[in-house]
Amino acid sequence: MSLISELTDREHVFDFLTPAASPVDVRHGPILYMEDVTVSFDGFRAIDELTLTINDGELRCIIGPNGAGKTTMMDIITGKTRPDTGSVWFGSRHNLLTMNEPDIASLGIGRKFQKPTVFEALTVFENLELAMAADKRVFPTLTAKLTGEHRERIDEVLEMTGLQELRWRTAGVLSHGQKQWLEIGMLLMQRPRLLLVDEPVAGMTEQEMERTAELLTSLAGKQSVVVVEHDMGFVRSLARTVTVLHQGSVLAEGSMDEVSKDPKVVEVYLGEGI
Amino acid sequence: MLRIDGLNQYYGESHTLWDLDLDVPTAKCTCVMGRNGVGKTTLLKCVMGQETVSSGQLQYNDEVALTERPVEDRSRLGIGYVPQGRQIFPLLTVEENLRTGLAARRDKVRQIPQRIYDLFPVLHEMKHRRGGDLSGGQQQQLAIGRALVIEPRLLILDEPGEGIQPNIVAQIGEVIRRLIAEDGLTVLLVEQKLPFARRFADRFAIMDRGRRMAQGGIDELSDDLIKQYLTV
Amino acid sequence: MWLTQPLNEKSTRLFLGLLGAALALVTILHLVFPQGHPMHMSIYTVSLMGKYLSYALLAVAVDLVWGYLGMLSLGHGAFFAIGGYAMGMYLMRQIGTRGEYGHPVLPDFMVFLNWDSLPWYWYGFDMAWFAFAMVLIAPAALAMVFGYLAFRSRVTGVYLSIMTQALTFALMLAFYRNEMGFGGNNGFTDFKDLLGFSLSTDATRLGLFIATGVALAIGYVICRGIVLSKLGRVSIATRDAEARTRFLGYRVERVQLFVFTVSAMLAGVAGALYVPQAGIINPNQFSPIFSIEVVLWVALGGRATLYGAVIGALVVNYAKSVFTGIMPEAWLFALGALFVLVTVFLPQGLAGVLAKLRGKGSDDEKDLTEKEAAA
Amino acid sequence: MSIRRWLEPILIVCLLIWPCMAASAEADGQALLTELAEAPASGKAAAITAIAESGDPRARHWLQAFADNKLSRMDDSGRFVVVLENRGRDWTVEDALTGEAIGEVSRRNLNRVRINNSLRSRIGNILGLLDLKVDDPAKRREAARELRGEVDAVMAESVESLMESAEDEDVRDYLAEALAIHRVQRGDVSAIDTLRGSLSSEARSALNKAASSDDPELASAASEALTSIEQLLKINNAAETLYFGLSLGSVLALAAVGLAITFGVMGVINMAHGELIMLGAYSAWGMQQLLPGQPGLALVLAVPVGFMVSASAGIVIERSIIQFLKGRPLETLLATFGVSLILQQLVRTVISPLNRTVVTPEWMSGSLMINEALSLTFNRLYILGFALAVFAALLLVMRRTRLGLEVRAVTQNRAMARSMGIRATRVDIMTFALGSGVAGLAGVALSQITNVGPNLGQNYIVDSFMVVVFGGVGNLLGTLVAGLSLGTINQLLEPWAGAVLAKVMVLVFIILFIQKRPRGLFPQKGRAAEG
Amino acid sequence: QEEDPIKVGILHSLSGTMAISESTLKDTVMMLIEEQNEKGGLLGREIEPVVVDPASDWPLFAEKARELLAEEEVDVIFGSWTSVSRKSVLPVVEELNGLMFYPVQYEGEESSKNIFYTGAAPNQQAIPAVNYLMNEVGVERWVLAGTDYVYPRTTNKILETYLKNKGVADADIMINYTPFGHSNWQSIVSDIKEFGNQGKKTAVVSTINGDANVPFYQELANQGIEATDIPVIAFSVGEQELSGIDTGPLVGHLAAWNYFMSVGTDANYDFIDKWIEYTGDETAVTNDPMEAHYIGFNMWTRAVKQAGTTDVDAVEDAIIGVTVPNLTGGYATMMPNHHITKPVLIGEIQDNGQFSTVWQTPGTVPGDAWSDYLDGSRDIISDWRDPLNCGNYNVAKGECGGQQSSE
Ligand SMILES: Nc1ncnc2c1ncn2[C@@H]1O[C@H](COP(=O)(O)OP(=O)(O)OP(=O)(O)O)[C@@H](O)[C@H]1O
Ligand SMILES: Nc1ncnc2c1ncn2[C@@H]1O[C@H](COP(=O)(O)OP(=O)(O)OP(=O)(O)O)[C@@H](O)[C@H]1O
Ligand SMILES: [Mg+2]
Ligand SMILES: [Mg+2]
Repeated sequence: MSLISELTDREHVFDFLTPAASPVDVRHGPILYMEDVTVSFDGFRAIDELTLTINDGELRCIIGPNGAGKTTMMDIITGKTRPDTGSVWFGSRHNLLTMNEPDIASLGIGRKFQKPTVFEALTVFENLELAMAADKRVFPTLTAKLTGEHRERIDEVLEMTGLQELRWRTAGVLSHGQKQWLEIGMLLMQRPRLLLVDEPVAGMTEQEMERTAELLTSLAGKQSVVVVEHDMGFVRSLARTVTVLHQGSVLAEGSMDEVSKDPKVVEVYLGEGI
Repeated sequence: MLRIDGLNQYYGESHTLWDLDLDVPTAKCTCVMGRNGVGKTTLLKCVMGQETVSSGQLQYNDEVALTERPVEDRSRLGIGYVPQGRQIFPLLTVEENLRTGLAARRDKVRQIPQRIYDLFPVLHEMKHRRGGDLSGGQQQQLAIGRALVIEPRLLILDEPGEGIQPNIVAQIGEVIRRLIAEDGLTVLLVEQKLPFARRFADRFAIMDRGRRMAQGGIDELSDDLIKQYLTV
Repeated sequence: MWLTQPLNEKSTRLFLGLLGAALALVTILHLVFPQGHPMHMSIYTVSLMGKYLSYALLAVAVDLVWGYLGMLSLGHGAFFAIGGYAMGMYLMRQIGTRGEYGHPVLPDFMVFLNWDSLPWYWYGFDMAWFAFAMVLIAPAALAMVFGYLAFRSRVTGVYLSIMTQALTFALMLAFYRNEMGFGGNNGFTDFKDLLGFSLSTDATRLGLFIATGVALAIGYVICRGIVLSKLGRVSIATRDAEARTRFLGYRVERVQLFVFTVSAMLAGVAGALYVPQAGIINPNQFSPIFSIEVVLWVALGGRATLYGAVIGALVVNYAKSVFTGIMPEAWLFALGALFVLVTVFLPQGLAGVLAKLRGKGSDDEKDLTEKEAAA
Repeated sequence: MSIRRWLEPILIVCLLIWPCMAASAEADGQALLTELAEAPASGKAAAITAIAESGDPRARHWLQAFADNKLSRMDDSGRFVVVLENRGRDWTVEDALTGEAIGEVSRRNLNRVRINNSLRSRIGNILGLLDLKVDDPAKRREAARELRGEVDAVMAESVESLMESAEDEDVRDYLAEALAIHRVQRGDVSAIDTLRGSLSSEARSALNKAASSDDPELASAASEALTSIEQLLKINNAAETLYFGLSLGSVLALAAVGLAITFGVMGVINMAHGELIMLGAYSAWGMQQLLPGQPGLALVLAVPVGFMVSASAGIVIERSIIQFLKGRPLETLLATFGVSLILQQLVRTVISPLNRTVVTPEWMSGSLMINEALSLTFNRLYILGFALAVFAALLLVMRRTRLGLEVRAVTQNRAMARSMGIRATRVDIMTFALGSGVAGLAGVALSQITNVGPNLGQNYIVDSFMVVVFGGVGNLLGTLVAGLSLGTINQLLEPWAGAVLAKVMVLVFIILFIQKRPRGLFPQKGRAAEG
Repeated sequence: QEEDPIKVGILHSLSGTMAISESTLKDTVMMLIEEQNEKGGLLGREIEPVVVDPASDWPLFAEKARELLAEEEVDVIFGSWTSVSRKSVLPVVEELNGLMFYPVQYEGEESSKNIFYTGAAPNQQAIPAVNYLMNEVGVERWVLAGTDYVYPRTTNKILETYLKNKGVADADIMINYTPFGHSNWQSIVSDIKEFGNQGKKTAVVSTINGDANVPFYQELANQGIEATDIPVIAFSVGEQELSGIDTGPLVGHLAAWNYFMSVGTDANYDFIDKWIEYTGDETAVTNDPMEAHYIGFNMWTRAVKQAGTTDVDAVEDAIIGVTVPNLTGGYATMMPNHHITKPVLIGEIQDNGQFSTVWQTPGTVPGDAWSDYLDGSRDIISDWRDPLNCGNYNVAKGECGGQQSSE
């Protein structure tokens, strides 16, 4: 029915005629704005009236105990999970709750998953090629050509992620850590306005952690970054605002030092020691 | 407890482990380190029998040649395994996930030891939730709990702290130490995070490109070695 | 242009070369050597090969969606049959007054079931251009409607497979009904001529054979073009991690719909070429078992290698023709054993054997390296 | 009025006084039977009456044999014989007059005394009246029931007296109804009252006729009575449709249940599932061949045997093929399709391409009569119960036993399951054997309602996949609910859409339904399922 | 002198759904050939059977027919069962000018120069059966139940017209179609029961095909419908089908054929003996299509002898008018319309899977290619003799219909 009315509506602008993504409007401040978001699974409240804003160009760390709802929060932002109540805005123009995953992705929200997910049958190079910012509609994709510029970009990212030598390997045979890097690489190829990075350094050596931290810091400013991590050393090295989630809502917020002194945070999350 | 001699392994054409020797002494925690993709996980899989070995010896408990035993027997011999990437059974409930380990126990215990719930209260709380619904860290806890259900003599851990909140990571370390001290448990650990390794391991071994490059007591782990093998 | 890309590729050139050579050889064997000569190829064999080639085109269509998009369609026979019916309707209208009852408009089966006029959906099929257009449009329309519904709500995996099966099963039952106006169980037979050429002459048969070969070549190039394009890689990405592809900003359902529809159209063309050569189209072509068989050809030839699909279709159908003749009582044993043995011993299908013989690794990997080297 | 009608009173009287009648001079049996054999079609009735009238103690036996098509005459000797065994070229017979066994006689030598349906129903009436007097109350009741619609003017009186003397209430009711029907047929308005509320087809048939009669009073009374019956009928029809639906559904569910395990749980696209069902059905046939004359016992024994046969076949398939296809689920489609072709042709070559006869035991034929308009056929009732029992047992196995847990663990992550000490190979074998065995059980049940032949499996394979998927892959309960609901929908649609369209509509319904629930009725929910 | 053997093609499915019916026909022809060879062959030449398996796959029928005629160059084909397989083969046989004998009762509305129809046309089965029910049994209400394909459709159409001509009201005819292999008869049987409850004698005329019959009869029995209440007369249920059914519940239901295994003639007994010997199966049954092949084969050998050659055109000319004994004690003659004369028998099913004849036409009935009860074909006749030499001559228009007489 809706299809018919869509077809007969003269005013209607078909999706495939509209430009891929209209610009994000950040004149009024935050790039991401979540308010009173609640999600429950079979009665269990994974996110509980969460309110959170991320400013344009900000690098924000989110920490919190296992099961605090960090990944779920990212699921909501990227359209994977629909909240029961609340609102989520990207800039001041886009209501993310009315959009589906590809639309949100083409708005410029990129994501690295907690469990690395890459296209196992494709090579590292192809994985990056697919992630590249481009017109992702069907026919443009069919006729897309890889220009020199694109290649350079891919080479650049390969270098950044240390995967040059593996570029023709199928992604399925990579080790865990290598997949992590590949996913980060894919995120970079997308050139998103907002990066959601879930546990980027799990399985990385100290050195690599440093490199990752540098990378993320260098992105901040141009792009907004949200990082979830359990490695306190890493979070500290990013040295930005930290938000602590607990049982689906914000427990504390501030600099790393402030937060790590908060007794509640110490109790539920940090513990003594490290 | 476990002695590895001249281990070679191939993924199809590509030679991954090269003449690898490794000693895992009883009632000690041995930590294997190395950069991404050097073959740490592969080594552990060989011990568990998840990958086939092309040559070399795996001597368990001085008498058992592991390579001659079917995969299922290894857990019955008392080897517990926490793989990288959790590998829990996503559609089984948390409790059922734990119960899978009971098959390997020789003492006919058919109850999940209370100890595990004490260690990871969240598992008790979420007993009836499907494993796949848990958060990443909860899954990791489940994976460790599941390995402990069989009351292992040798516990193999592949980056166990990954994705787990700091206080629980510390707690896991503590428990490992306690088991080593009280029950004489042997631990083979793969870990990238130096502080953790330094704090909880007794011995270390460093791998590079499928070969073991160095080993020794954890205090012998020098900055030189770290620089040479653990940085890019 | 994405369509020219495969032409630069070695394997496609090889395929087209072989196909062209085969077409030429058959034509020569048939035309040059006189009847009775041991080298002569009878028109019976030529037609048989024509049918195999149309099956091969169908197999290529199935491989496109199964091998590269990960959709195991157990209902592609439906598109094949619809294309075939469109062609059949044209052929029926061409009979004109030469039917048993000599009715100028109505086909025989309508006359004796007392239809008094042609149903509306038969209009236009007396014109070749219309019928040929319908060969493409009808399967495409069905694929679009079905695909739109299914992909929109993210039906995947076995659910999709079984839905395609339900689709073809429902169509089969519907077409069996005489009220549908498609001749019921008997379908259409006794065709007279096509575009004015009598179907019972050898020349027309040879022409049909060559046309089928050309259609297969074009279909192959189209599929190869899609596979080699970025869209092809998006398809593979979709196959392996559909959700992840969405998070990269690809509208997965549209990619699926596009590839599925293209595949359905190719299947329709295959059906349309099959019908005049087989001399009959009936609802059996809609039967789920037929569609499953098509999948088997692809699997046997080697999934996700388009030429494998072609090999599979040719081998199985040739085996079927031969076995039903030389061992009528036991050919099912032979065919069954063939399926079992190939799966157990040749995991990559027959194409895998070829690839091994050529001493190379996975086909796609190699192609890429080649492409990279060329660039 | 034919001559038969005139002879009736004599016959009836004769029959009724038969027991107390002293054996009169023994009529010549040979003559009576010769008359029966040689009379032209129109004269046969008289010959029957003559036999019944003769008072010969063997008369009942002769008539019964005649009705059963077993009365023959030997060409050479002209002797009348009763055929005892009539299969093959030589038949076993006994002398009709002396009862002496003759043994095997070539069929060429036997000349059957021809009978047809109208004679048969005549004999039935005669024998029925006799049965009204027998001791067995069930038989009496049955005879009284059968009398409805058969009473005519000459019988009425005797039936009436029988009714008055009948002790059994049911018998009396039946006879009263029989009389009322007779009266209505004759145009007696007052009798309509008795028929009000009766659901029997004979009563309705009489009322229908009366409603279209010329007598306005009779017609209006009859149609009024009919409308009240219609109401009752509607309710009964609804119940009947529901039952039809459930029973069709139970067949679907039963056929699918094995697949719910091999495909749903293990992930093997088992195209040979249909043939495993077929093996079960052939086991039922085989058991009946082994135990001739005891079809019921054979069928009961076929349940374990069918399970074992199919389970063994399953084990062979698993060991020889499936085990090499670990991690390649789609290729199991190819291999098992090959297996299915081989099994079909094997049965065709070894047994026969023809269908085999599976006898329905006594206790499974007929129907359970709830009331005159609603009766539940036994075979389907049993199958419904059997299906529920099978599902209950399976659910128990999968939910409560260690095997169930291990199966699920192995299918979800094989390598890890083995590392947990689960013997994956054994689990595979047992699961596949279980799934196959259950398919065999389905086959045993299906042997009671459909052809047992090489194509049996083909007819169920598509539906089975449909049911499993509709219910949600991997969910046994879903399979049951899916089967039952699809069956019910089909039966609800069938009356107004016809069998073919109803099926098409059900398929379209499934397609549309899956749009709404892309993972079946009972989907796996949560993160894990979304991958 | 040493000559090439005469080749006889056998085109019957040995696998797939139709194998159940067709494989015995293959054996029948094999047996007849063997017998003929024992008698010294034909024209002094040996007969060689060429068996292929069209596997119940209709396009494959056409392909195999072409193989037989073009590659194997057989002189005659015995084959096909279903209408669609015949329709599929027909253009091939006509194009290559072959000769085919088709042994199964069918819907008529066809007459090909190259095909000889030895099975019954509707007027040799359906019409007499209905006459029997109407006149002998007194049936007034009719259920025409069939599988949804062309044979039942046509037959029912003919019967409907016929019944209406005889004054049966619309409301007294119920027509019902089911798909192939239909197995769930519950509601249909319940409807039939209801339909029969209206106070008039009711009968079911069944053109239900193949495997759907078993569940149908079973459901009838279970819902308590006996042959004495509502008899079913079937046109597609023969001894072969019955051999796979528990006949207990079916006793008394009817079938109309041109032959029953139980017919007590010597010719038939001999045939049965030979068949049992040939198959080595004491319980083997014979049926109507087998008799049709028996007649067809004998007609063909007779015609070849008359013509002195196996040349198709010569045999076609010679065979018209050939008369051979059938198995029921009469004679079958090949008519100019390529159909033969047959007696019509009505039989009741017995508990041993046999039919006992209850009625039979006094003489034989010639097969009518074009039904007199269908509008479209009333005016069409078929006569393959000169001068007409036409399969569908329209007497009203005075011209040979679409299918031109082939030279
Ligand atoms: N589909 C679901 N069904 C039931 N519970 C769920 C579901 N998805 C998430 N949960 C629960 O919601 C809570 C939040 O999960 P989430 O993955 O967001 O945690 P997290 O903060 O990312 O934790 P971690 O640091 O361990 O990754 C967890 O307790 C988890 O068990
Ligand atoms: N299944 C496979 N097939 C082929 N190569 C593989 C496969 N699995 C791993 N490899 C390769 O083997 C090497 C060792 O992998 P492994 O997973 O053992 O590394 P790792 O040391 O555990 O690394 P990480 O720290 O990232 O977990 C890597 O280069 C990887 O690409
Ligand atoms: Mg998380
Ligand atoms: Mg690793």
